[in-house]
Amino acid sequence: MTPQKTAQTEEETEAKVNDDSTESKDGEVPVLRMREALRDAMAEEMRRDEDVFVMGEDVGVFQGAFKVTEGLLDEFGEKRVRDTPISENSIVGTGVGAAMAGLRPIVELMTVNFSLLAFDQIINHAAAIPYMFNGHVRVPMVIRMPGGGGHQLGPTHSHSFEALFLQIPGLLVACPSTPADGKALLKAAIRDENPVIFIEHESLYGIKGEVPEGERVQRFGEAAIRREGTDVTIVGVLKMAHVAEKAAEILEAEHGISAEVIDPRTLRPLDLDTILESVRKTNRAVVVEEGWPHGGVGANLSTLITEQAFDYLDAPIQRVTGADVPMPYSKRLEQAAIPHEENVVEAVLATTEGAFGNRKDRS
Amino acid sequence: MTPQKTAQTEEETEAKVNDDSTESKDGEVPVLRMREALRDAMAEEMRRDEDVFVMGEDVGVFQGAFKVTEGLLDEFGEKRVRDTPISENSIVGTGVGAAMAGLRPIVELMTVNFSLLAFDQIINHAAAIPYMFNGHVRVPMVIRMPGGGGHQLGPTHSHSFEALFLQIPGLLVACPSTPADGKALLKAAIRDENPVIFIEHESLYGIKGEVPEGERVQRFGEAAIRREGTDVTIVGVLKMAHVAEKAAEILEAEHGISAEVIDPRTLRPLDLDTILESVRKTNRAVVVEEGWPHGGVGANLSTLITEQAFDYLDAPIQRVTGADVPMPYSKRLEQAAIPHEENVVEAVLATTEGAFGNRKDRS
Amino acid sequence: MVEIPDRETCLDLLSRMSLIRRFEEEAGRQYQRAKAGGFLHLAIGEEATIVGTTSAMRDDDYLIGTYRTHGHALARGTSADAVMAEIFGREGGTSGGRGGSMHIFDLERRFMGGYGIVGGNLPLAAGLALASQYRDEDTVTVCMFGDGATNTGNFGETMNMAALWGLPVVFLVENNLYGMGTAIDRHSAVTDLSRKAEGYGIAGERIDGMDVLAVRERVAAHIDIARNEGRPTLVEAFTYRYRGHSAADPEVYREKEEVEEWREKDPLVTFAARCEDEGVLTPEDVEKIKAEADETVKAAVEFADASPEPSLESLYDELYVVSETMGWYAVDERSPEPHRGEYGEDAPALAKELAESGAAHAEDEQEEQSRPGVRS
Amino acid sequence: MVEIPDRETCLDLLSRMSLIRRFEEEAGRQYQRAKAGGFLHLAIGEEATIVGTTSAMRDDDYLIGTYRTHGHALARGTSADAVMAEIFGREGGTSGGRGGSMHIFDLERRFMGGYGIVGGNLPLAAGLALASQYRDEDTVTVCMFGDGATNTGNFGETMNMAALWGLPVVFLVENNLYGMGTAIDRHSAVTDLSRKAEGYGIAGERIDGMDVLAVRERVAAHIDIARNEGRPTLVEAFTYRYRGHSAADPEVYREKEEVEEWREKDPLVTFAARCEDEGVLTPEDVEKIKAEADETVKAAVEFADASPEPSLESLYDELYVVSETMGWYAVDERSPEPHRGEYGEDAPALAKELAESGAAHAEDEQEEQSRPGVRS
Ligand SMILES: Cc1ncc(C[n+]2csc(CCOP(=O)(O)OP(=O)(O)O)c2C)c(N)n1
Ligand SMILES: Cc1ncc(C[n+]2csc(CCOP(=O)(O)OP(=O)(O)O)c2C)c(N)n1
Ligand SMILES: [Mg+2]
Ligand SMILES: [Mg+2]
Repeated sequence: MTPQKTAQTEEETEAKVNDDSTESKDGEVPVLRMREALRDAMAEEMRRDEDVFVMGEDVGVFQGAFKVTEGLLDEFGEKRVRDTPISENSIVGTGVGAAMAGLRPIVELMTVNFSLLAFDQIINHAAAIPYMFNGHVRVPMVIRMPGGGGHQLGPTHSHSFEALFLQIPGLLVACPSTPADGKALLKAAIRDENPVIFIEHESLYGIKGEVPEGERVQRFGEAAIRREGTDVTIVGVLKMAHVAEKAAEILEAEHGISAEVIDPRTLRPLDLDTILESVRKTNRAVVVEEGWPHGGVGANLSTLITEQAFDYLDAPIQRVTGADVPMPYSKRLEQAAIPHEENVVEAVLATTEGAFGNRKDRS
Repeated sequence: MTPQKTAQTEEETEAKVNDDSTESKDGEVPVLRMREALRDAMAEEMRRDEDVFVMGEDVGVFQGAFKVTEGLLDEFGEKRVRDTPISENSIVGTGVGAAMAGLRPIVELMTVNFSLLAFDQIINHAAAIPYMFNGHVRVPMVIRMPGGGGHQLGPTHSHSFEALFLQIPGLLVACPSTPADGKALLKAAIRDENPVIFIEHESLYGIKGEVPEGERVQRFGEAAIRREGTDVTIVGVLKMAHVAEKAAEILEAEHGISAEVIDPRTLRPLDLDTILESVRKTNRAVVVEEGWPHGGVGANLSTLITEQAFDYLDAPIQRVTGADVPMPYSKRLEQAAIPHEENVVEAVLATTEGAFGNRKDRS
Repeated sequence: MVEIPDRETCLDLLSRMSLIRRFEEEAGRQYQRAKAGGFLHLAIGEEATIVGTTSAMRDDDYLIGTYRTHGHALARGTSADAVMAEIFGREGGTSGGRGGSMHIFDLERRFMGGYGIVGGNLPLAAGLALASQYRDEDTVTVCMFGDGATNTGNFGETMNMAALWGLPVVFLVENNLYGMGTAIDRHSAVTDLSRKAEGYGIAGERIDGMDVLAVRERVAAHIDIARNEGRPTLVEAFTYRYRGHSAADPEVYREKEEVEEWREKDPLVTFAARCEDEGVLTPEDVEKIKAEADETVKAAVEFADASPEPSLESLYDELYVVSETMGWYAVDERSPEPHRGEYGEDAPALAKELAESGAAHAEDEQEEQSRPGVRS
Repeated sequence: MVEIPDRETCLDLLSRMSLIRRFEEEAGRQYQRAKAGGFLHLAIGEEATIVGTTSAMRDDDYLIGTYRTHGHALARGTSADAVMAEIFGREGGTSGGRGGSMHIFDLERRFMGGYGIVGGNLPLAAGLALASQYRDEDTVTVCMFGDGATNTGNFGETMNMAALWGLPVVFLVENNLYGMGTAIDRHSAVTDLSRKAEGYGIAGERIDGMDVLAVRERVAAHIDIARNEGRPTLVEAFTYRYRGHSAADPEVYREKEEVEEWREKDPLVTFAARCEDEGVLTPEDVEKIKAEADETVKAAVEFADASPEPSLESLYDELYVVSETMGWYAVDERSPEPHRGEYGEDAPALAKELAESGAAHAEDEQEEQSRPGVRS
């Protein structure tokens, strides 16, 4: 981005931020990028509630490392859009303290990778405090952080930590894959009384999608069926929800297999019911995630599904995961370490082995 | 412990540390407590290799918060038994740096709970460095830490983090349940070229067990069959290995069910073969862990077993886990949040439902 | 020397210190009787630092501390009943028995918690102070922590943020010369802790933490700076704990003589003596205060003993707020077969056995110690 | 002003600075051509700080730095070929393409790594220095990091430990006035960073990071303290980066005029001019040095371009050392069906699409920017 271009962008942004109906014409649903949808969620909630504020490294003057907070400083000023030093544990801790006093902080950690420095405040403080003090105090805060691989950011900058956070009682964990969900879930997270880990995906910031205007607030614990199908259930998280959809298209077109694609949207709480209902119909399941294979999102889901729907399963659940290595920088190796739709297709074929043949002509 | 008593204890310890054959009489295998076995492992390796040293909060003058390093300062001096400030991330980081320069640090984190402060150095540094620098440098260090509940230490001090660490490629994860394994695994960990997370259980420090003398080094990735059986496989980790054994006794005595009990001993690498072999024989499995239910050790194991032995399973694998809450302090609530042998028995009965009836009279 | 205040104030200060002293002694005793579990960290010797500080605070100021904060809550006015019941793990405790000795909490008195993680309360304090600033309230946060906590990463991070943002917070180090068993000169390169935040732009002052009047005066001055100049400061109260780090500490790391020396500065004895010397209080006053403290503590034990154990059904309570517009949260509900104990007091034999054998001090040869305990 | 050294030294200093400058410029260009991925942080403007420092070090001293350390490796003598190949993600790179631009490493030259986590290298430096001390070696560790890193928890923790243990380490802040887009007075309460570790017992000195001779002289003095007095110090080199934080930084946070002002202190230009003024080097020398740097960098690009991509089979290599006495480690081997990509360059369409659309700057309206990049 060139400096000239930036100025322009800021003006445009300003317009959007100040009037979120500008893009809606003739009842058409506005199309936004993920980062804009998230920004709008924050802006709307900040307008609605004086207690909501944003805090994090480079969220203000720099407009956010990934431009998600673009325009917020201009509209809300330094008090409510706070640049912080590089002090992850204390940034989160300061948010926890402020939340205990009744404010509603949105803390941005520049990426999930740096959340490792804040695990103590997240787990031993944010998550534990409400329970430990028997509900006498709450921690209504949101900790936003983008993660994932695919940009050649290498071994320290490409983590997927959904599976770490979903373990922790006291936290809620969201992982939106579409701009509409991004906005609606973030609004819900901001209004929620519990500490929310809000995981974004760096590769999804640029995707566009229809975002209904106004007060849509997405309840946590409600999965989305992205595509209906009858032969196999594919569950995909964050970017992998898209990979799953793409795989479903290939399966339909090339193998005549009808896949149902589910995006859980939140991992804690988890809408297991929707997934189980689907599996009871399809009798087969594949879980796709970008994280490491051991103890991952897929391992958790696979266990939960198997426990609850063992008798409905015609084959063991297949998992498609990232490789069991720190993410290598080399493009070739990185791509090899990340799941692609072909891998999902393979996994589906493995789980449906022989069951349907090539049913391309069937429907 | 009274001060007088302490002096005495130190002398005794001295003797043990300096001559580890003193307790062996007439070919009898010495019986040691877990903490003594661990201490002996460190002492023997420190004698063997000048590069091995111990570092951590109160490991020296105080003799270790749980007395595991008792006597080491006296024998090895301040250079090799280093008390540190309360600086978890930097303690681990200093260990990583020293290991990169060729030393072999044993870092003690006073408890697993404080490891949260060191997650960045553990995951983004210790685990990533060897891979990220293509093997040009290694991080031969051990990070010891005790955890677990049962002492009413409350929500910030009772964590079981096996399931967090086992996710991380680049780490090895050990979790010994007997003094013999404690010693042999710790010796292996110290000699290993990879960074090892060595998880101890606070409730097991006092247990006694036979510890063969000398150079027994337990390979990582070899599970132990604690008890042979034919009807169901119970896998238990750390303290839960003991709970599993106890449950097996009850099952035998009261229900005529023959349970095979397996202690994986290391979770990364994991000896899945031994577990699978058992499950292929018993066709049923229960996994017992103290940690939280979501994304836990049990979820991982259950998925791995189901994937590999789906056709051998007569029932879904049952998990027995800690409750999905930060550990409450109240004794009653804490006990309710921790698995007991009765829960394991229940789980086994659920998985064997109707299969064997009460076979007490059968054998 | 600080001028002695009026009789009312002296009565108040001495009463609170006496209550803490008696409470802590009794808590230690009850712990030996296994009425309490976990760790028990007593503040005996540090009463002047605690009471001097709280007496300089307004009711709407925030206080936040560590795992050694029974006394801090009491000094803020939390009932001895509720603190003792929390230590006993009972329903009548400050957190219904959920938090225990290390995690006392009293929102009403703006005692924002004891915390088990060393250094963990520092950023929380910054957050509380940020809330005051954000809302243009003139409340101040006082954050108390130990000498050992000044070595944590949170210390530097939080000092910098507080100074950078001009947060109304007083950081108060309870320098009792040891972090657990490690003497200050073995854990901190700079032992003049009042200087430790200068590099972050925070001025400091060392004060006599054994003199309740000195603490009260100086902390008041620092609170004033925070309240009226919007500037954080660091106060180092030089103090001492007479007991071990926790209930089961053999104290191999310090000499008996050192403890004895410090005992001569006993904050209760010296203050009572001065009050009598200067004719503000009579020996009868002092006796009466002690007797009242005895009474209160005795009643607290009775209350705690009578208070019921939390019910097993309450295990999942308060983990989440389930709001109308939100989905369900009870993750376990949907998790199949969470087979775990529902036994409480009747925990099966092995669990008990292990719990006992595992405690760091449950060496069976050490019969003289009547209860198992862990050290840290 | 520091006296000018002999011709050989001047040639050496200028050569190394020129190489870094040219290398960085070319790396930026190659990044625009999408030859490199991820983030690219250039040190243009900071060459005097880098080369002045390394020229004061012995070959067996350790150097450790950040994600902005192509130049540091080059200054230590790592071949431009290997650094460029690492940036290209190729087998011939310092880490075979595993680490990338942020994670350059050269054990042979004791460049102990670039690190992507701000502040992460500080405790590692303490560990390296501890190893020297432990083994009674007189090697010193120089740890370089940014102004922003002084706000991390690691800073305080590590300063204290290094001071407490008298570790032979020189902490060197490359104060370029910004942590990413945040100006120093907006991120650090104390902006005189040389003072920032005083509270931990570490004396500091601010030096002119744009003057290679000043850096060389003062760092030598600090290394001497570390080597001979076994005492850590903190050096604050006042410097500036002429380029954005990373390749895709619109630099909204600073004025063009400020950049222009600093450009007048260009460390290469001013040093070359002085060498010429004082008659130590001729204009031809300077030209020749530039030409050689051009050559070296051109060759490096060719080398990197020709270097093969790491093979897909190498994905799991070097993750673990599998020793004889140990069990197996390849966890994946036993993990069933690890269905994932084996596609490399031929990654399926959607992945590419997402990767591109997701990059923070892959706004399709911004055609003028030829490659997608992310900012931080
Ligand atoms: C982060 C962390 N590390 C270690 C511990 C274990 N621990 C509990 S108290 C303590 C000593 C703290 O000393 P200090 O800060 O001086 O406080 P004091 O106990 O003297 O009041 C330690 C190491 C802990 N609770 N938290
Ligand atoms: C712990 C951590 N937090 C945040 C980041 C993202 N980040 C990368 S560089 C940077 C700024 C660092 O500034 P400074 O230390 O001054 O170094 P400079 O880039 O100016 O050389 C930030 C915030 C990171 N890499 N690590
Ligand atoms: Mg102390
Ligand atoms: Mg900088």
